[in-house]
Amino acid sequence: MPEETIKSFNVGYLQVLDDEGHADKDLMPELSPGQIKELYELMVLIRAFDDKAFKLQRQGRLGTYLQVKGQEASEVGAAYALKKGDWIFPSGRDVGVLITRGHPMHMLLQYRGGDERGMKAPEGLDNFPITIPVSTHIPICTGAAWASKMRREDVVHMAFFGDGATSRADFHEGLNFAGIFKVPAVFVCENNGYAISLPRARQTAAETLAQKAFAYGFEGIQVDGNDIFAVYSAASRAVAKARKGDGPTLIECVTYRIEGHSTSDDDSRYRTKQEVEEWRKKDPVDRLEKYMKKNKILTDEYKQSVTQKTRDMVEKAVEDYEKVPPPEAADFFANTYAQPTEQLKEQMKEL
Amino acid sequence: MPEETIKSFNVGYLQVLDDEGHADKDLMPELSPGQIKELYELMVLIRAFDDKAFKLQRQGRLGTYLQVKGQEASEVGAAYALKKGDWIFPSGRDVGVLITRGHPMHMLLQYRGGDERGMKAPEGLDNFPITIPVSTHIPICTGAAWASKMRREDVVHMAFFGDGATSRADFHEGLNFAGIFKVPAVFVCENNGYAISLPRARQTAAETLAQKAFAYGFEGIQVDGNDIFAVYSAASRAVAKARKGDGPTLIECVTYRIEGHSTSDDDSRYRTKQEVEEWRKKDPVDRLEKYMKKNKILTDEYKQSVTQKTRDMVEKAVEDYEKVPPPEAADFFANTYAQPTEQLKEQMKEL
Amino acid sequence: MARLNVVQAINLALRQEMRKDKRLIVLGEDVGKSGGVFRATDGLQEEFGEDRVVDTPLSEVGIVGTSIGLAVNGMRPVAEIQFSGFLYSAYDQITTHAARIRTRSRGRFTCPIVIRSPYGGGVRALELHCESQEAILAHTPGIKVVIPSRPYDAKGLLISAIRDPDPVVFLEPMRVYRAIKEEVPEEEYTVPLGKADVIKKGTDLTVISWGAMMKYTREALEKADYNAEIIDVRTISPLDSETIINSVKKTGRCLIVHEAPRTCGFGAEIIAQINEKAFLHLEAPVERVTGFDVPFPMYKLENYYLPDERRILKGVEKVMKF
Amino acid sequence: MARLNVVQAINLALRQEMRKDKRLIVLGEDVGKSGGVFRATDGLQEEFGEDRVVDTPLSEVGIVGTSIGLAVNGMRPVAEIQFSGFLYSAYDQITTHAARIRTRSRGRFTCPIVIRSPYGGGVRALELHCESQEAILAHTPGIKVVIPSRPYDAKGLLISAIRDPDPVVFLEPMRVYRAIKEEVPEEEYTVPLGKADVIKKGTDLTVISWGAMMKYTREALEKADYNAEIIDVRTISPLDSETIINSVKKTGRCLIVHEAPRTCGFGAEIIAQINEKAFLHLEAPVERVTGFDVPFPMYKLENYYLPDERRILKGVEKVMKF
Ligand SMILES: Cc1ncc(C[n+]2csc(CCOP(=O)(O)OP(=O)(O)O)c2C)c(N)n1
Ligand SMILES: Cc1ncc(C[n+]2csc(CCOP(=O)(O)OP(=O)(O)O)c2C)c(N)n1
Ligand SMILES: [Mg+2]
Ligand SMILES: [Mg+2]
Repeated sequence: MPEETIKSFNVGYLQVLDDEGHADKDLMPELSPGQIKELYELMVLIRAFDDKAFKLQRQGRLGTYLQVKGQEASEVGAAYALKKGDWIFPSGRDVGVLITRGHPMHMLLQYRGGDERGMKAPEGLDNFPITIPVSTHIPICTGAAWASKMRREDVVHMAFFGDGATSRADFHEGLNFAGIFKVPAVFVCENNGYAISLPRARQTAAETLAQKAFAYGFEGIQVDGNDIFAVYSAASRAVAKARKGDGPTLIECVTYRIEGHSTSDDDSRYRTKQEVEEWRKKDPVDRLEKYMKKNKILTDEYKQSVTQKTRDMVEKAVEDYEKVPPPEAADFFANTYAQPTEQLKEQMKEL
Repeated sequence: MPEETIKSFNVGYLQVLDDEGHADKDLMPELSPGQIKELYELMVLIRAFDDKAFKLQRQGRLGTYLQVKGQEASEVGAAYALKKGDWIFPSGRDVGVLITRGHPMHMLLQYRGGDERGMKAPEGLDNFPITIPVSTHIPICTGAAWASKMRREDVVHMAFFGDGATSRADFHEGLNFAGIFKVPAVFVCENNGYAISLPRARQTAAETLAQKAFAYGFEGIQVDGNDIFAVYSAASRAVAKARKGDGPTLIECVTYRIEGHSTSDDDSRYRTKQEVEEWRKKDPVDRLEKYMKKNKILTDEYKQSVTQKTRDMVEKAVEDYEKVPPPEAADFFANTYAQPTEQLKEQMKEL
Repeated sequence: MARLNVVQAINLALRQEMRKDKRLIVLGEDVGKSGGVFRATDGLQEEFGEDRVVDTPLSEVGIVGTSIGLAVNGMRPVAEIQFSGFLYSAYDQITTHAARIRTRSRGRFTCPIVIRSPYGGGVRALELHCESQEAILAHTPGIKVVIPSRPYDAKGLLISAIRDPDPVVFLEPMRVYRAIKEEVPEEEYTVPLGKADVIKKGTDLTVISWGAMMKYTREALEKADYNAEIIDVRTISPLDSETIINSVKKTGRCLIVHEAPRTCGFGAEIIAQINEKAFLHLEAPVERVTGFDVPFPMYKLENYYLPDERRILKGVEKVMKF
Repeated sequence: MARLNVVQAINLALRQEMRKDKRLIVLGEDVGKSGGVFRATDGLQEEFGEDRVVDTPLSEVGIVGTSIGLAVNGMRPVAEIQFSGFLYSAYDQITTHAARIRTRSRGRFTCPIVIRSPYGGGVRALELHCESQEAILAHTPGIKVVIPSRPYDAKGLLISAIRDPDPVVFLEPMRVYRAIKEEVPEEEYTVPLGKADVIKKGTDLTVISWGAMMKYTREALEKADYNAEIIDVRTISPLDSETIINSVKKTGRCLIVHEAPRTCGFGAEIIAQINEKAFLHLEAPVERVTGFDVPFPMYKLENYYLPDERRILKGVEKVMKF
């Protein structure tokens, strides 16, 4: 119908590593073998943590837990592109992001064990607490990034959210502000195929989520979210762009949630085993391993040592978690305001 | 940065009539001279109404009023593409839409005179009441359109809103639902350059508002909103598409608000006289007149008769408005619920 | 007659009304294929198809906004908001449109929607999954607010809500979704909106509650040494003041139990009305046992936050010993 | 000392605090170039530049959400919501984040924002431009709610709100934006949050109000035959219960005037507290003169909706003659 085209947009897609572990040399980001190992170890650690957390939940030692399995490349690859002093804004599934960013694992368990204190980021770590209401942390990320821009700091802010989040108010208004005020933010959408039972194709009629960035006047790109190099590459470039003052980027990581939505979900109601099996073949950890083997960065010994080391770290975290004394009721009175109100002082007596 | 383009989008622009009243024959929509006269008379009527309403406000005979002057082509052109039985969802400025759709003018004055009863659409006219909170009627339009689709009715739903509305939650969620459920809706964005004092370029970093449709997987088009033929043409095509079951369209009409935002606005604070003057040259009524003269549809006599007739109609509306008895307080008790609650029955006694 | 829990009773009500009324559609996040995160809509999509039981995008403004449009244009939508904590973002649509369309158009357009939402705490849920917003909704003229406390009422009240010509927010106490089973007639029946239920006659004091707290209040009262008249409010708005006032006039003493924060909770409104209409009958201040004025804590602390037997019985003592 | 109206006092407070504190920024719709639709931010952009006085998109979630982010990351945003009727859509951000960040992060992150918004009716405004939501906000733990009724307090309370370490919603009664002028010191001063103001001592009854209703209540009381003690609540949350209770203990009678709908209005909470803490001193039921339980009507009917002299005096009579 248009009579004259006044503007055109392209949605780009980036994959570096294929399912067989071949990397495209031209597209390969600069990463030393040591760094690749670091990425690998993080992914293995996160997977070990994730498996353990699931088991703890099944044993009644943890509350509802959202598994991240299958999404490790998206979470590690993006968060790894940040440096100390940068901020992250994670959502409920993003233990991978938090672990990459140094949030103590026993505190993550503590949080999932129903204790807010687990979300108190240690001083020096600008990890915004996990946000449960989907997408509502996005404008907060924009605002925090804006503050950094106002103070001319060299700080980048990265928000993580799912495909479902893109349908909500806060995504829209948060990204629009980010575009207008050109803030140093990177928006990482982990499109894991589902929002609980809703398949991505029913979430929005848009062909990609990346293209939603055009509505806000900045760049969106889709990447293979099970390809750690593609995610890292796109995230690094977006982070560099943000640091330069060239504004925000939306990165859509196409990945897959291998387990149910949460420990209370029955995914057989809305997807087939076969679909899950197809995606297992694209497993991000396996894929990186294949690459590392081919490139002689991974030996059997090394692999075994990583398995052992990460398992120990997770066990240690569980121990520490179970040693944390339970919170006290007075705690919630103390933290509602800087100073408890008269009402709260009175109510505290009812405990 | 993208390594592979997986999707491309083009934003189209449509203009049929230039500032001098030349129409592009190939693009000219099918309209008989009688229909063109009808469009012209509506635009003249709306302008007469608008001027009068402004004066009434200044005389204290009307409350806050939002002038539509300069946007007549956008409002008439779009609404004219509908047929009886279709629905409209207007926002605060859209008296032009309502008049085109047969909403009695004295009731529009009544409404602006602080009396909700003016928004009670006469039976048979599916004119949803004016919505004051910007953009909040958009998902309602989507829902109403969805109902028509469910019942397989031949009914199209058209929502009108400004450039400012595109930044809000309801625009986003309403259009996303429209895309997913492929409802028979047409979204008409009257981009009149400002949201009160905020220029369009500060509303969003997106180069056009039309491109926001891509985020929802359907078509967006930008048209010259002061060109009645372009607006009508784009609207007719969108309406026809909706009727066929091919889903929604976003139409961005690029127009200009010639007067202040409302009768309480001082536009000299945020724009220059010169800018306004430039836009006066693109006046939609003048432009159509030039075309009609060139094409011998408009004579001086005819023009005078239209001026006279519309002035009379407006005067009659003012008379009727001022004859309406004031609403009674009991009225708001009666219309809060289908049946007043016990609380309301009791409270009514306090009047 | 089958013994059903609250979720099953709701499911049955939806099913029966959908069979009767073609205009009725159910929409929300995960209500279709998955049958709802609590299975309240289980099996409905199989029976009524994808057009009438609709999985929507993750979009509360969209769900409520389009429901309003559906209702205005002749449908009877029953929308689910997955947890009432996510109702906040749709509250604008509720108060700006659902509650006002009748007035704004002087009855030309109306908005017969039902918004169902699991509500309240006590199930070790995540943050923002435990909210109690009945007072906010009761302060919103133009909508009705209903909270069943047991399976029988859940079915009967939901059918009434669906048939009501005005918007109804229907809050379902998660904590008793499966904790109570009782006989629920297979045939359809209604429980009227706007009527409280005197679930036990008594003479010493009136105890008022609603939602999940009803169960725990009843259980606590079994251990009290007094003969309490117990009232289940059921409809928060419009409130059945008459039943409450008559009871308090009789007993002269009253305790209110709710889990929402105390300040400006619905308990305050009940006290205000008792003050206005039963002042001379009162022998003691009306007492509130409520959640505290803090954000609902994560689950390690929720049992401190929620009124429990100890606090309820202390409240009883306070009212009786005054 | 200059005689200022409420808008001017607010403007002065903002200007002085911006001069003192570089972290303070003002943002909202039309606050910059146009100086705010009521001119509350007039001249600020000239003085402080576009980076500190920011015209935002038409986006209430965006305004409040980014303000929270700004605050969490060290700034002191003062956000304007153009009319409090448009606060509804941002309420999710307020309750979900602003009110909870301190608890959620156990003090690691805090949210010192101020959300200013013109509020209430009586100025022949459009629909949804006349809302009174103080009760809803007071039912939201984690935020503070402040409502000045006159220029002196407007300045002093706003400065306190800006310096407060927690989020404050600051509701500005439009109806008295320009209707009251009084001496307002040029130098900076604070009026403490959480303290009510006994604006007139009296013995016969206690009359409690806030916001615009304060002026009309005072004026009405001048025509009453009783010696009323008049209290301006000023901070709705946290409430200064002590001042109220002490007064009611002294007078034994109380009238509350507010323009929000009655049911679950803030009047109910005050009554509940009086019931709890001054029960034995009460000689009559506490009376409420309030808006009705209907959506705020368009302006032809607003004077019927709003409490006026006649209704206030009737309320006084009712309390006194009981
Ligand atoms: C505003 C809101 N609505 C609903 C929910 C319930 N809920 C939790 S996670 C989820 C799906 C999220 O999907 P997506 O954004 O794709 O993230 P994913 O879980 O796939 O990582 C839903 C509906 C919520 N937490 N917040
Ligand atoms: C949700 C909301 N926020 C703020 C306002 C106040 N307001 C009324 S009109 C307007 C500007 C609207 O701009 P636009 O959408 O471009 O429409 P226009 O007035 O230009 O026709 C604003 C901010 C409102 N009515 N609703
Ligand atoms: Mg997902
Ligand atoms: Mg505009």
